[in-house]
Amino acid sequence: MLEQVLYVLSWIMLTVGGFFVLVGGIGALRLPNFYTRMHAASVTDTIATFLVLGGLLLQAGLTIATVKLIAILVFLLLTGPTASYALANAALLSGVKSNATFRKVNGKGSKSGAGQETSVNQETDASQETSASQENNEEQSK
Amino acid sequence: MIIIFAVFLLTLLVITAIAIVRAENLFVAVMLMAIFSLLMAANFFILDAADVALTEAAIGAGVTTVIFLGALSLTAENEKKVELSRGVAMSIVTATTLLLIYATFEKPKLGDPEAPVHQHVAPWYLSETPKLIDIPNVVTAVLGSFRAYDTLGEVFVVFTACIGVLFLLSAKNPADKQSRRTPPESIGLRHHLIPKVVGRLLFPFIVLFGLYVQFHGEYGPGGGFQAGAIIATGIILFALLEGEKTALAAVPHSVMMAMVAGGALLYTMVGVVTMFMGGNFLDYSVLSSNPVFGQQMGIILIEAGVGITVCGALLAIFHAFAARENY
Amino acid sequence: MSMYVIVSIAILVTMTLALARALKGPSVYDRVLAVNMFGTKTVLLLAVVAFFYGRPDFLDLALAYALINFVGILAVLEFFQSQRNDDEEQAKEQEE
Amino acid sequence: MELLGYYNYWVFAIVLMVGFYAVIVRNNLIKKLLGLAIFQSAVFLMYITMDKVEGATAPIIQEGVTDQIYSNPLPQVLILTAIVVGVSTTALGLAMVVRIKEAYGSIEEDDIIAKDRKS
Repeated sequence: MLEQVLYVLSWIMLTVGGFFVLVGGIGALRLPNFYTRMHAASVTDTIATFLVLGGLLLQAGLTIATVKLIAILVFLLLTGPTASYALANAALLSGVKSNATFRKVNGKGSKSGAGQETSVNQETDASQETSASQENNEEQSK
Repeated sequence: MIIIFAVFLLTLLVITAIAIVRAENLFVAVMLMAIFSLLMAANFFILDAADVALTEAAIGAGVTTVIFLGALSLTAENEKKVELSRGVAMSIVTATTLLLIYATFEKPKLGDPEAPVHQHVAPWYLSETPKLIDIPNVVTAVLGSFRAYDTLGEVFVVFTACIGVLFLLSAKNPADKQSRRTPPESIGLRHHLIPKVVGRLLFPFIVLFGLYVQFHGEYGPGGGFQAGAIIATGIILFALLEGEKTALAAVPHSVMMAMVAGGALLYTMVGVVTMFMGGNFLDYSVLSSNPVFGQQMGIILIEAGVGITVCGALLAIFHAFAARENY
Repeated sequence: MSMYVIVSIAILVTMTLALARALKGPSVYDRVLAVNMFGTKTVLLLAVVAFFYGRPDFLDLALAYALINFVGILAVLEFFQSQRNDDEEQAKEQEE
Repeated sequence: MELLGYYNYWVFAIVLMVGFYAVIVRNNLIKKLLGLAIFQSAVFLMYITMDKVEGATAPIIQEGVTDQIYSNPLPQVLILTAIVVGVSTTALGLAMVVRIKEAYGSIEEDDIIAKDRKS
């Protein structure tokens, strides 16, 4: 009886986990700007990871595999948000500097068209900047 | 079912490879290289090569990316745009691809048990390992004992490459006296509390996991090469979060050099000792009165040597690139 | 068995979407995000496939990835920040 | 389904040639090294493809299981060491690129050749 309950439960967890993975993936591709995309990607880092690995955990029973699964779960739950934090921080710092992402998002709301435009702008800004800095480098080396 | 996964992953692999070659920003290309390596590892795993997948996992995502980034920060980030005459190259490449694909129809299919490669020594390795060495992981047995000579050569290649990198990068740059500023201490992850705390938390676990891979290599996927890379990655994490100087204080250059040379020396010495004890070079059976136990002892010793050398070499290479920036 | 297949297909599709994001960009941070996401999805895929193969002792691989992917991402961010900082300082020097 | 058995080899051929293309066409030295890395990965892929046996599992012998067949360990051994050697040789190449950059101020092949001609 208990085994069947666990089996069904792991089935449900894995399927729902798969659903959340998919949702996060679609969000990361479709959402209009960087911060929203990061939000979507974080879903796969937290709830989906938890559900998928939890489902496997119920399958594994009590073996050495359980310990490893718990270790993976803990490490992913630790590193995922940390990487997201560092990434958001880096993006925010450089975003403030290039004045692209934030200004438009505050100004126009998050219409998809506007968002796309913003990111394109940002990219051209960045590429101009890097090419300029490269010229600097060359000058310096001369 | 698995073959569909493999086809899917391989298609992604081709797309990634083409994107790497087309990317004009080298930074982007290096990041796509990380994805490429992840895909390779997943493919290796699906094709039953757990040890190889672990090696690719330990090396591809961490060390390779870090070394490429180190080199990028010393050179240019963008590729120069030039008009290239691509026609000839493109036709050569296409013709060769088609020829290679044509040639594959002569090859045995994926998973064919009758393929010539499965008829030669492989069945012998699989059937004799439990009797002669008695460890479950046949890959480790072949690596450490049956083909130990080959592995010794590979260890010395790593050793030589490390020495070469150090020779090339330790010389001071004559043209570049004061132009490079020392990087200001106020930047980077060092001053972000959250990555630092999490990194400090993870660092011991990475090293512990490396040691597990090292000593569990006889029973599961793992061994000296993987363990060395994982521990080196852990110390690289430490260097990223605490700064170069702290990392160098923890593992100074002299220790790294001692590791690089000492590991290779340990490996060779095991071979020499077996010669003195009356066996052939790297024939561990003579190390103990029980030949099977002698084999196991020999494998543990040489795996330790491999791990120490790989860890030291990768760390020395990382520090050579990182220290170059500070001129 | 079939649930492993469902989850792995979902993960594979998400990997494809992440790869598409990594190729599309547009900013570098989007690419870093995509690489990170790709890494965590590979961890999940390896874990699921290990169970699918019936050899859960191969979870070592997923564990190695979970640990090492993080180092890779931090290295990328560190590199990018210091690069940015260099650019900034050069711009300042030019102004002076 | 018949032809899927060759798919790994086709991917090997394509990836190999993509790497080769980067080596012969791109002027940037780091791009060339990336191309070489792709090239060698393709070779790894081919070797690992050869180790697979239908219905087999990874060559780590399971206790208490008797009728299990295992994949070929030999290509795995060769590639396992080759990956580590590959990363160290790539590092050596990158070290050379760094020195070239310092000596010539560029990592583009045509710039370097032009400078060599001038002197």
